[in-house]
Amino acid sequence: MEVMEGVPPVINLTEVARTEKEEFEKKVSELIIEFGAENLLACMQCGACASICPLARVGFEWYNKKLIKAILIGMKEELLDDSTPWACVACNRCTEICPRQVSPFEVMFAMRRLMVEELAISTLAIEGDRSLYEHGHAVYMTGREARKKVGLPEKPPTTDSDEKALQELRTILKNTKLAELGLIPME
Amino acid sequence: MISETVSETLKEKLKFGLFLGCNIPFNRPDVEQAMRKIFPALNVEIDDLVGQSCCPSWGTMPSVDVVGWCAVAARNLCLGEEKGIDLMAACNSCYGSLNEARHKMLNNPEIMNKVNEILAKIGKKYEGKAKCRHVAWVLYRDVGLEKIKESIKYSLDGLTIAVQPGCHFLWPSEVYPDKEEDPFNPKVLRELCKALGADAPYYTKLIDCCGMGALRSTNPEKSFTLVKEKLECIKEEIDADLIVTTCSSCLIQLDDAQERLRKEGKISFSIPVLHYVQLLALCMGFDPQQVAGICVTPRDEIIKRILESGKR
Amino acid sequence: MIEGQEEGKMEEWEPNIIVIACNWCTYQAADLAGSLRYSYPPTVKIVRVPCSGRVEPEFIIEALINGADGVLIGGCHPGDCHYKNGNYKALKRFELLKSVIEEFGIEPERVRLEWISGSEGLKFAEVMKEFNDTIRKLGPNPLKWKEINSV
Amino acid sequence: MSDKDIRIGVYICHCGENIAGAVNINEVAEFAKNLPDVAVVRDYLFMCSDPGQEIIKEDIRKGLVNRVVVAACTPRTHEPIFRRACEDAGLNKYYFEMANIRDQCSWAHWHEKEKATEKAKQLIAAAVAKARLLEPLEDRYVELNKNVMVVGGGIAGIFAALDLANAGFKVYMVEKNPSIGGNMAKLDKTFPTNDCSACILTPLMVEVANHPNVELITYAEVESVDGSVGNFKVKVRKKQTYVDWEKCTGCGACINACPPKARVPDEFNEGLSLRGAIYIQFPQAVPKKAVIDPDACIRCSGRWFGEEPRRTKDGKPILAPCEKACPTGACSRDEPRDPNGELIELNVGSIIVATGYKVMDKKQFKEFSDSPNVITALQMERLITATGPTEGKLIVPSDIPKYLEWKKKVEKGKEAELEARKPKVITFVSCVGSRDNRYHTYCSRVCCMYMLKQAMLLKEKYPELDIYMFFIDVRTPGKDFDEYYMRCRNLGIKIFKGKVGGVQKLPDERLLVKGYDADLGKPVELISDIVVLATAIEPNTDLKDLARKLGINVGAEGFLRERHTKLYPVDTMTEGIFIAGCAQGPKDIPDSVAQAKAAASSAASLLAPGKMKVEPLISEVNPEKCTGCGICVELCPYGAIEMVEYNGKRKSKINETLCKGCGVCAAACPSKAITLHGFTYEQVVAQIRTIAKKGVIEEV
Amino acid sequence: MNKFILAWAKDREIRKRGQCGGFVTAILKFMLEENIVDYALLVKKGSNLEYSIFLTSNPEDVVDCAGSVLWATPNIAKFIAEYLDTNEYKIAAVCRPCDARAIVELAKMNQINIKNVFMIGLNCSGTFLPATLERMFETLNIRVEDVEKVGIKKDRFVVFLKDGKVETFPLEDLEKSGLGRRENCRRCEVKIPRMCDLACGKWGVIEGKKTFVEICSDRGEIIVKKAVESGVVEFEYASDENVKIRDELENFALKMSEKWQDYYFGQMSSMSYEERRNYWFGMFERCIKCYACRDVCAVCYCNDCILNPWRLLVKGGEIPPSFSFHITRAVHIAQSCVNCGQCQDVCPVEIPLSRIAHKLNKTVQEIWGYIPGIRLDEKQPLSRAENDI
Repeated sequence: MEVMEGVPPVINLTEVARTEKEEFEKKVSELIIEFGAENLLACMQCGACASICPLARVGFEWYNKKLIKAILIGMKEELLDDSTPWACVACNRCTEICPRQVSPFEVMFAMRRLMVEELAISTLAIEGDRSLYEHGHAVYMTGREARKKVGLPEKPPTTDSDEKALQELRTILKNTKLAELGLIPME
Repeated sequence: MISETVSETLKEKLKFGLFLGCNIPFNRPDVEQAMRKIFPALNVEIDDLVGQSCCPSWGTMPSVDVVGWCAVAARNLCLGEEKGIDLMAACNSCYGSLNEARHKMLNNPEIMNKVNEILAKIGKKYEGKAKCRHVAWVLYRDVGLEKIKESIKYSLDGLTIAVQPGCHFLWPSEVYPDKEEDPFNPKVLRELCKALGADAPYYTKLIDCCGMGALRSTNPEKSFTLVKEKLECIKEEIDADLIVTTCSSCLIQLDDAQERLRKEGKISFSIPVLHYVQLLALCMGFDPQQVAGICVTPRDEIIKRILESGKR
Repeated sequence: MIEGQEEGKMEEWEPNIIVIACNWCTYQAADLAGSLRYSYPPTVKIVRVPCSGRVEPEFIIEALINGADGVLIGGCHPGDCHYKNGNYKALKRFELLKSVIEEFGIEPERVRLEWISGSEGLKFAEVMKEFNDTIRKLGPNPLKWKEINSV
Repeated sequence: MSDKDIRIGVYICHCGENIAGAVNINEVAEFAKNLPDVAVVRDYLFMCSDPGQEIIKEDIRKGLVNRVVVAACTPRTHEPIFRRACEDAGLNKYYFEMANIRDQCSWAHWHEKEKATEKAKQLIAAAVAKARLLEPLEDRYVELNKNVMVVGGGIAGIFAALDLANAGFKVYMVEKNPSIGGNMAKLDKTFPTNDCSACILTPLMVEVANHPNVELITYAEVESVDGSVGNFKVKVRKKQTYVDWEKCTGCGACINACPPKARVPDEFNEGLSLRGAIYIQFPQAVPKKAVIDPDACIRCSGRWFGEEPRRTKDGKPILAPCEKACPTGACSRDEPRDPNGELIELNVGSIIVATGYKVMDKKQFKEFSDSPNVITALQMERLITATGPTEGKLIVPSDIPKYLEWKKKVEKGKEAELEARKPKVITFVSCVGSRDNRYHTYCSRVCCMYMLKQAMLLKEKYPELDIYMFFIDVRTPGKDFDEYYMRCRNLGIKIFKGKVGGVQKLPDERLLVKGYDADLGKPVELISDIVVLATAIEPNTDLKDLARKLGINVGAEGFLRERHTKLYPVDTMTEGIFIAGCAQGPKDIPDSVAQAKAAASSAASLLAPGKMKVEPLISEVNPEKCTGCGICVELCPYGAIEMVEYNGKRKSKINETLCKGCGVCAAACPSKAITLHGFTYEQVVAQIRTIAKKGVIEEV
Repeated sequence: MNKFILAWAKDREIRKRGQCGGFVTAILKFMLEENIVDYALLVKKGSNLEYSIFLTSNPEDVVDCAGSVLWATPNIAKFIAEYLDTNEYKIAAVCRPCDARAIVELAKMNQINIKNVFMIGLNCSGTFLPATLERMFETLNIRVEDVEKVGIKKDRFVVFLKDGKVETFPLEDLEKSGLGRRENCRRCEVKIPRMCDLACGKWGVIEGKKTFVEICSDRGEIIVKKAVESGVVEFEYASDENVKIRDELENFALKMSEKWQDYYFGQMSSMSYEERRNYWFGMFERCIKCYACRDVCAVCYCNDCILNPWRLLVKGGEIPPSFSFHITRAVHIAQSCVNCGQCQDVCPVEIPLSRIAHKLNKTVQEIWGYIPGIRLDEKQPLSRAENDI
């Protein structure tokens, strides 16, 4: 996924508003709120979140503060094309310090959820989900040798070694949005 | 048992469900082994929580759907709740994801209901009792520093440790069962290290993110610039002998990235990295191969030093 | 006298400047300049009067005769006088005094009238610097020199 | 040496480090010890502190000193404190003199410590030189008239008047418009509670008008003010209304009769609509009386006041339409009327000035285009209020004429379709003329809040509206205000940090707004139906004139200047005159009210005792020296000097209740027969000589 | 009545003794006789170059004082202010322009009640100090005893000898050699005293012994009318020709003054500040602080002058006094100085005091447009309260 460095040189708010109204069913801000960032509108763009955001620090374009602003304006297309939310380390330091309890982290993740719903993500981003479904582990390596080396049984006592539990997990996943979206093949 | 207060936990024998997550069992099983060694020795019973799964990690269900995230987490929590015990994780991400999910469920009945609707399909119900504890907090609060001091065979006198509590050890503090008095100047890990005889001073970037996780998978270059800043700070400010973390992600990032940065000529030092449970296991005299055998940045020298000069 | 010597002497010499300031504007401006830490030459010393209209020509004459190198009268801006129009009256007296001393051969630049309001701390400092420079260029008060020479 | 037994105590304050940090206290103290008549020199960390004052008092009590010189900060703030200390210890408090070695020495010359020390010595020497010539003075008392004039009938004036009237003072309320109410009457709702402005204001207007202790003098302006605290003599000119207010019932019949040709922009609707030459300021006016604007009147009957009416062929007089319409004969043009109105003389003890503000006209801001759809916020207020030109119906201002036409038809019972355009997008622009060196450097303080209010009212009423707001930054200080801002954000109003630099008209009367978004760091553009400019609050045009008449000061920004920003915020430099509301500076309604009540209580506490202590620092004539030339009489700004018979000769005499102590007379007297106590010729000259001689005190 | 008349005394005796038909004498006598005034104040010629101020209530005495005396420089204004209570008595005073101006200035300062002072002004083109006159006669080889009277006719100094001979000399030449009129007279800018009630002189009279009278006030007109009605005075209206000639002569005199002003003031202005200091301080070093300049000053009026030693400004016993003596005095008189020249006349050490006072007054005139002693209703600049800058 390409990181989109930049915003159009001039933001045409009328066009943004028109697109938002005419081309989408819902406003971006409404969607983001629905996807979990309930306090989105309270943001006053103070920038505290950006001051400690690792993404802002290493130079991502749409870090928390700017992402929120773009959402508030109603920009959608530009945001769907960008990968910044997927770089969020979920460190949640922003949540800790946000004076308006907006939880910028939640906005980032709501944006991810929106992108997922719009299928505006690369297949790599859904690898974790596939792995979760298949093995019960997002990070799954065979790694058996290492376990043996340190004196542990080859398989940990997780879904990895417990078929019934894996089926339970799959049942759960099948009842979530993940299944609705059809992002990954589920039997 | 599921405890609300420390005094309650002291009444009975300590027992926790050992929540492994993904990185530890598959990537750093020596951390798992370390836990399996130290806790019984500290008179803490551990339950395997057979059938546990991914917490779920940030890139998976939390990025898709809040209810789905909570449902997966709830199933894991149920494994403890059913046995009347709390979970215990050595991975900050697991600690964060599970507790944040729990926090959402507890504060939003709608989510809780939806989750239980899903759980019902596998015959489970989460009541919100069981939570996930962090190994560091269990050691600090439940086991206690005194007991740790008593149990060690090797002391770390003269060693300087750079601690890395990791983000999900600290914030959002609201969601966690245990809270640092000042999350911006965390003490727990430093205290734990000091209990082993080491010096664990403050350094400027102590609370800064290591750059692991999504950032590293999305843009490794940017991820490494972040970790490089942190490593340099550790080197310059306190010239640490080793880095100790309580997070498996931080462990991997600091350990892996260091080697890579060194190969690229971006740094010229090498500081071994250990999870705190590994360090404790070493001090307690367990087999280094088993409890600290997997690393990228070499640990041999530091282990040798601990075992040779630290004998009490 | 050799030129160089005179110059050397001049460098040591510091002007002695008396500011007669009205209580409501220029005195306040001087206070403000101080509290904002605007510095100006320490050669400037202020005598407080209620109004620039209180200033008698004799005050200026006394200052000059007794050795002051420069005298500045500070009042409120026209229209702002606390006592309605004392500053206008001050201005007339000042103009007369100035022409008198000029006629007697004292540089009129040695006396100056400025309107500095209570909020013009910066202006106060700037005017003082400027006036100090003017006086420095003019050199010591010739009256003083004359008196000393005649002793 | 002087004959008198003078023992001067010199007290040098360190002011913590403020003085001691630049001035070598020991050196200065040593110097002071050698000054003539100096008996005691002491220094202390904070001379003004309790223990510091105690040092002085102790020395006085022990008889060590009988003149006090304190070298510390500025006498403007601290002279009263030390004077009181002297008095407490039994010394006449005018045996006190101060040397300002902080504000005018250590602070100003912080980096030239030696020179600062040298200057401090000279300043102290000058103070000692003056102290040697100090004279004991006795405070005096003046009788106070207990009436108060409140200038301005806006919310501040109303509250000031009510508080005073309730306390039993007679209040004259002078208002330049036909009705009281001020700018607040124009507002729709008020922040932060969004309660209806009229609902909270009109009862107060009625209350003040009906109060037995209040006399309303509306449509009147202050012409001149003489005298001083306790005894102001005010002349108020009541403008000619051309309507007999005794007869006018405010029925409004005349208003509709006034022909369309005589219509001019309605001030109350901020020019959004027209009013006739005869008009009632607004429907809720108090007093509700009509006035004729002589400039607008087209004399449609060919007749003016006092002129014979023209007659029809059968000899019937042709009356003006308003005259004809009036059921009570209040508009009759039979009698001549003096265009200068009437001069009313008032005697009051205190004056409260609450003349309010005006908002800047948008005309000066060329960058925002001349489109009628670019309006000021006060116009927006009229546009959204139910009492406004459109009865609160939101249409683009350029279509108001259409609306008014439509309304006329509907009123006449005709069917008609209103074709006015309803706005879909409204843009607010903050800091228009405020925080702008070209216009006003200050922040107008209420704009952020009222913009948020208008946006909120609009958005709540018309949720489909797109509202964009551009702020340099949002200033919502204090209780409840940021919460208000939060509410606004939560309504989905789009807020931008960044200023609009241009508005350009589109061919269809819509507007292209060019702004900047500091958050995204990009210029932004949008098309808006209405642009609302939060134009700066500025002083009324005639405020300077009024201030001059009152003898109070106006700041560089044009608002009335308070005596002290922090400690005397409603006092002026002229005793007995207080200020409140926006005449003092931009502020919101609660602040205006608070200030009004503060001004009222200041006036009340000043007048209540019936007499007042006045500093004796005034002028006095020595009749022996006076030659009776009378120069002083004309020069005295307060008319305090008159010529009286003394030993068969004409001599001047100063009325001590009128004298303010400016000293103009003393300076003008050629034989120096007039002494200004506290700043006598001898005292000032002693200071000047001492400084001229660089700190050497000359024996006289 | 027309403003300009030519008038003469009806009484033959007076007509003979009076300079120009005895109009002034007749009027004064008439006013005393009719009790219009209590006193007449005039100048009486003594023997040779002597003269005295003469105050009388006896109408007959007036006739003795007929004729103008050009070496008389009486300080009329000062005399009135100092010695006469104008609130008590009505006075008719014969004044030269500078006297009249000083009276007007003092009236503004409430020192003279001008309502009770009837001013009969004499046109003046200058006066002589007796000492200078003596030296002039010496130079011109004229015996003082032979001189009947002196006069100035345009640019000529005229000596009327007792034997009836008249000799004239060029005035300018005399003055350039340090003789001639008093210095202040040379610079004088008011030749016809129009601030008086009547301005009288011979200018404009073409033939016969008549006085050209400009009636400058209502009461002046009343007096003349009464005198005519009573048959004391006869008159004819001045023709255009009379007026033209008078104007020409006045202008000629003013031009001459202008030249002298240019000369003196030009000299002063051309000096650098240092030269001025050296000049004036050199002068002031001579000062013996006799206070004569102050005492004689026509526009000074304080009871207790601040230059008195007990008034702090000037130290007692210090000679020469501090310069503040002179500067202060200059400041005090600058706006009212009428250039009467008294200060300079009396200075024992010959400091050209009137020169600087006059120059300063010119500055006042430039800044505020105020000319002292011209209009009674015009206050001095420093006594005005209006806010003009």
